[in-house]
Amino acid sequence: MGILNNTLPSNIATDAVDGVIGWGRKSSIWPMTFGIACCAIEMMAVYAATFDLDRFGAGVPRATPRQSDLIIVPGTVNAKMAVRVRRLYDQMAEPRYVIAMGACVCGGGPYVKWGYNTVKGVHKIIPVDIFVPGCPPRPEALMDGILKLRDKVGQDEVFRRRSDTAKDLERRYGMIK
Amino acid sequence: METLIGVFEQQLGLEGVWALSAAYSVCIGSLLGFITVYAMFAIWMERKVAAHMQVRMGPMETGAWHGWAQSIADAVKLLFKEDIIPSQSNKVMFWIAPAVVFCGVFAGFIVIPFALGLQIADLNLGIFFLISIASIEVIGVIMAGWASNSKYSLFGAIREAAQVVSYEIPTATALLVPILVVGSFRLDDFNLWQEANGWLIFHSPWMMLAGLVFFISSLAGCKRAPFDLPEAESELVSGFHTEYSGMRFSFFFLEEYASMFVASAVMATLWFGGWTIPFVDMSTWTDPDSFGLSDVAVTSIGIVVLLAKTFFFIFVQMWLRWTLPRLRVDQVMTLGYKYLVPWGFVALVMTAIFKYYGWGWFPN
Amino acid sequence: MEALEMYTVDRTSDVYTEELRLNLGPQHPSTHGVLRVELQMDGEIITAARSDIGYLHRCAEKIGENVTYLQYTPYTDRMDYLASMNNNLAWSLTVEKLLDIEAPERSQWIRVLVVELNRIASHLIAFGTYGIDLGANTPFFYAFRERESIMALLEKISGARMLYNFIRPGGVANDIDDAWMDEVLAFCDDFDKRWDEYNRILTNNHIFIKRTANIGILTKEMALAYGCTGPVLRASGVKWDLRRDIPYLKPYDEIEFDVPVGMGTHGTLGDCWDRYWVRMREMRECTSIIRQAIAAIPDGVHMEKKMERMYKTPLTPEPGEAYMRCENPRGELAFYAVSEGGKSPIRCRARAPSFCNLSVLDKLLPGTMLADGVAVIGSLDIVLGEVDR
Amino acid sequence: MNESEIISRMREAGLGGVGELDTSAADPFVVIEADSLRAAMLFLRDDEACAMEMMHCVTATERKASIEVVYHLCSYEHHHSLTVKVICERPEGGTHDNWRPAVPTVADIYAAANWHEREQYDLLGVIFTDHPDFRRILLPQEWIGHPLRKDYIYPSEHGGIPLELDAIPLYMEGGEEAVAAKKAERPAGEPLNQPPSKYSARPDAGGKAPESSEGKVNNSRDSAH
Amino acid sequence: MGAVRDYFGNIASALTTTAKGMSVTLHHFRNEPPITVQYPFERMNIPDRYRGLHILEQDKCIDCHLCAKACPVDCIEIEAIHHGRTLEWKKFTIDYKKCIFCEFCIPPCPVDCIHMTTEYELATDNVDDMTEDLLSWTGLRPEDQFAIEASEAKKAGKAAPTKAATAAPEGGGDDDDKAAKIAAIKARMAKKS
Repeated sequence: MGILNNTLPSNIATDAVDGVIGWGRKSSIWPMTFGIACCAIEMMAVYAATFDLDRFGAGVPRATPRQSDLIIVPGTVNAKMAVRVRRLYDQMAEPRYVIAMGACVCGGGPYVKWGYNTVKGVHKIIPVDIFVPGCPPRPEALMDGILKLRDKVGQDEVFRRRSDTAKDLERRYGMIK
Repeated sequence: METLIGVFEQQLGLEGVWALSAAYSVCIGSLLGFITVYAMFAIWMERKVAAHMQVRMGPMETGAWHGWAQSIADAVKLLFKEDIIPSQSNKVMFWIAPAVVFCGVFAGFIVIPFALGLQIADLNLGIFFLISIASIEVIGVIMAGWASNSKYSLFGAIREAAQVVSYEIPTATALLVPILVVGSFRLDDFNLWQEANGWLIFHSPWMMLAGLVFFISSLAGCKRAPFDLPEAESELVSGFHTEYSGMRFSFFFLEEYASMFVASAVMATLWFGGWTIPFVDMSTWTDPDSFGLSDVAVTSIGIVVLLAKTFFFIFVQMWLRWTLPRLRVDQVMTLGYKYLVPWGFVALVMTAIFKYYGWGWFPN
Repeated sequence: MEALEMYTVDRTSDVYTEELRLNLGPQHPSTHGVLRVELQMDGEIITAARSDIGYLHRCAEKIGENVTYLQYTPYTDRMDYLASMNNNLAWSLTVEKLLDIEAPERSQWIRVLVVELNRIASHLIAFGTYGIDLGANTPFFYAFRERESIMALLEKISGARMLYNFIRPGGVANDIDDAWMDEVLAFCDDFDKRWDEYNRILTNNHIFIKRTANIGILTKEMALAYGCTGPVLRASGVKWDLRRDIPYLKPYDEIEFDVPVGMGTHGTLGDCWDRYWVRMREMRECTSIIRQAIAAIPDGVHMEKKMERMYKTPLTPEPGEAYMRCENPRGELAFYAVSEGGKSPIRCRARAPSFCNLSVLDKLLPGTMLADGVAVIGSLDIVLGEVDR
Repeated sequence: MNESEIISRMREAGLGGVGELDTSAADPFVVIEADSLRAAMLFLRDDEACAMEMMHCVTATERKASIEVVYHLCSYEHHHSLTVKVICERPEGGTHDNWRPAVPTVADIYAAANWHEREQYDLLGVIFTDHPDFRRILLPQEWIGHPLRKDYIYPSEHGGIPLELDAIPLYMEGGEEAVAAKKAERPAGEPLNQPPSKYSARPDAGGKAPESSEGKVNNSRDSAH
Repeated sequence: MGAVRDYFGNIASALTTTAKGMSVTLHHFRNEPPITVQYPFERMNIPDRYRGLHILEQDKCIDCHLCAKACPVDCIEIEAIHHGRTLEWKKFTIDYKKCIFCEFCIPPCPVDCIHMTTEYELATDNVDDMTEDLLSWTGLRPEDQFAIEASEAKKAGKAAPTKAATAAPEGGGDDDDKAAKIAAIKARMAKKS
């Protein structure tokens, strides 16, 4: 696929193909089994029967980063863990998405002031698609984040050229594909 | 297969090699299509079954009705996912391992009689072929595990090798029991025999034992819980396919469900009458006197009967998976060598005695 | 990565294979968070292990020295996030000991009620994730179903699902009403039925017993030497429960309850199955405690009016120090607060039960198989938030 | 037994360096001199009447004039407990940078103390001499400083991981303007995402030769581990 | 014969306990309906006491900063200029990147003007969106202006201006919404006590 990525103009055919791919991607976001702290328990609650993330096709937690599309970072990332989070992200296959779950990961949370070794927001380490603040966010709030991510993923440009806004974002955050 | 070649030769006027290759293409194409559709359905079914056993809903939002399109979405996504080949891996092996794994199972499909005469290769040694071809999958798994250059993958591959090789003994022993009674290696003979005499499972208690032994060892052969050690998620991350992503990973997924189908279809054919309905002679249905059905209709009924039985066993496999904890690697070996192998032989010997003296519930 | 030089391998035997060094974690499905264990493997058998913690170190003790006594309560929630009520209780009792006050009687009973509910919720997670560790996924969902009921109950009185910040120095945040207590009783009745179901699907399963019995045997001496507490200690045959032996809340004196200890039912005393079974039986004891507490709860205030001043003006205890031990689901949590008369303590130490229970892991793992290693880690039931703080 | 009986029993056994019981705090404690700590601990563990089989907690507390190491011991057999303190006086001008008190280890007497002592070293820089496995436990091995000391200065990054609230994300390689803006905000001469200059001359790790931290600052994130 | 008994005992126990476990899962499969709350379409009952997003009754607030002081994470930022008793609002923000929903900002308030709603959805794709502005207006409203003028006039000993300028506050719909929420919170507070 590689060479055709984002090279074709937007027309009916590419729109349709991209639409189908986007539908596939958004309907089957497999998260990684990855828990750090308190928020991981609420993340488990999202997989569990009461909320059941599997309804959106996202209930196949994969243990290995290679097969997962989404890394939910649930809990404080500190200096020791940040290296690992970064490596996990690097090991994931494109397209990959990141949800920052919880206040700690969104911007330091309760550890923002006196935390000598916490990373104040995982967006300092890896590019984040959706932030879900809360301490910990309710399972519904995380699902809300995942739904927002689905909307975002559904409009991915695969063969079409990137829109100007996407390019602008890329330039701003230096997300080199 | 022969029929198909005949059709191509006579109706389309193709000759020799051309007819053969055309027939091959049709068979392979239809089989691949069948496996893909079946695997998608089975994956969706597994998710729904698991969900309802766990008091939740399972896929709901993809596709209108109960998430029926879930597996299609998964396939689309996996198709367009980046294919990572680790830099430290053995690249050639890494590439071909999923194909080798899939080939082994795929070849198993060609001897399964879906209905009367609907069989791609009507081999005289059908069961023998099945047992031997199933071992190819192990080679692929070892290739995958070794080529990944990851310790977890290696562990998974070695576990798989030990497990599958060990469990071939009880599998083969258990398969010998119906062979002993029917006196043939040809799979369609079992269907015909059972059409006339009733299901083999009710032949004698020893036949039931053999069926149980086969079922348990086929679980191990398919790497299904409680024997899912090669990919044990809580121990080995993902086992031998830890480093695989995208489409290559989906081949392993496909292989797992395809081998479930083969094992269940063999179970259904050998012990539960395959495409036949007991004590009903389906070949008479084409007579204008009875039902006057066309050949196609009778074949379709046969397919439906076989699929129903097969899916029952697939359901049982899923049911077990979502109930039982996983065995440890030495316990798997213990179960294989200390329990299944002896009991398989007991079943074999006792069935031989029963057959010799004509005992059993419907002696023949 | 540092090598495990401290362990020597027998290379003198005839059959000698190369040993593999396996890195389990910090991202691994069954390390219950971000524990990292370096394993030295001889085939499937672990020959040496060294655990590496600190991947969730969140500076809780430094924060304790910088925020006021009251403001620290939400931070204690985040240590053992599965049993935050219990952590709140331990911290509140420490502050009360420093201030030399006692909470009103009704609040003590409310505390017992919510703490025991939270204990069930915490053990349910241990039960569910232990099933997943051993490959049985379904018990996890059943456990979470009951846990959600507890979450809903506690949410009704505290306003949060997980990190409650409900028990505060001098009492509890809100009062409870009779309707809520009826709901709790209904839950207890339902839970006892579900408990039998858990045993049918997991506890008595033959494979489960074979996977856990005689694995990871922790002797009584070793448990005491390593400072293990809670179910881990009790499973080794020590009948010690702070609630019974040093009642830190009045109601524990009046309530009758049994302290389950390991009996070596399916193997040696102190194996994984014993630890698991002690937790399971503790859940039943909890429901019995809750029933008794609801029957006996007196009228009164949930917090003294004068204590509510602390929301506006920070508490300033006299110079001194207090060490308060509490029985948490995972063992004895102790807070050590040193006051020099200011708004915040000058030292705020948490003695985390998981920290001590985990320290024994390196000794339990060698000799077991990789799959058993997972079972051992699961049976210790650690919470990394508490280990690393 | 209560605390005073335990202490009188210790005196009877001829243990030196045992101070008076201080009952001013909620939990009475006894101060023991560092030299006689190990003997006292051995006695407390092995004596039948004391039978303190559990080391509950080891805490180091930094006060203005000293660092105290507090041992909480308890006995499950006799239901009693004892708090033992070892006080290390702060030398003249002793700060985070130049003073690390030393206390003999009790890790071989109580296995539980092993991790506790490592933690106290990690967070407060108390050196437990002859400890069998004396490394940091919570923080990364190459961490600079002991954070629970009162005069600890927070780092701005560690091994390439930014730890400041307003740090620039690692992947923001194209955002030059942002980096430039951040640089402009800082006092001149202080490098971006580098530890403040106060760190540079600090020796680290117990007993090891001091390394200059300039060589340790690692900008590549992969080589940190 | 212990070994033989073990051998057959293992078989019997394995078969029976497996069957028991399977009966549990089958019972759930057949008899117990899913308990799932299908979130975006159905919602759980959020209890009255739920500690969700904050809401401010701005006209009551006296800019005393007690809530900001009580906050353990310093996530509340308040800025206002005092004109006598009238306030010219600059800023009242809660940084949900820090907020831990501990409720400590609620009890210290002397005029009971800050509350927590039962809302929780905060997901966003922009890191700057997580700081919530609780103000309905900034600066001075016309009636504030009038009040200031009145007090100044009073101070100067002159007659007060007669008419207060009435002007709709900007974003009226939003304000109605807010008023309804505050009313709901008041109702549930009354129920609680």
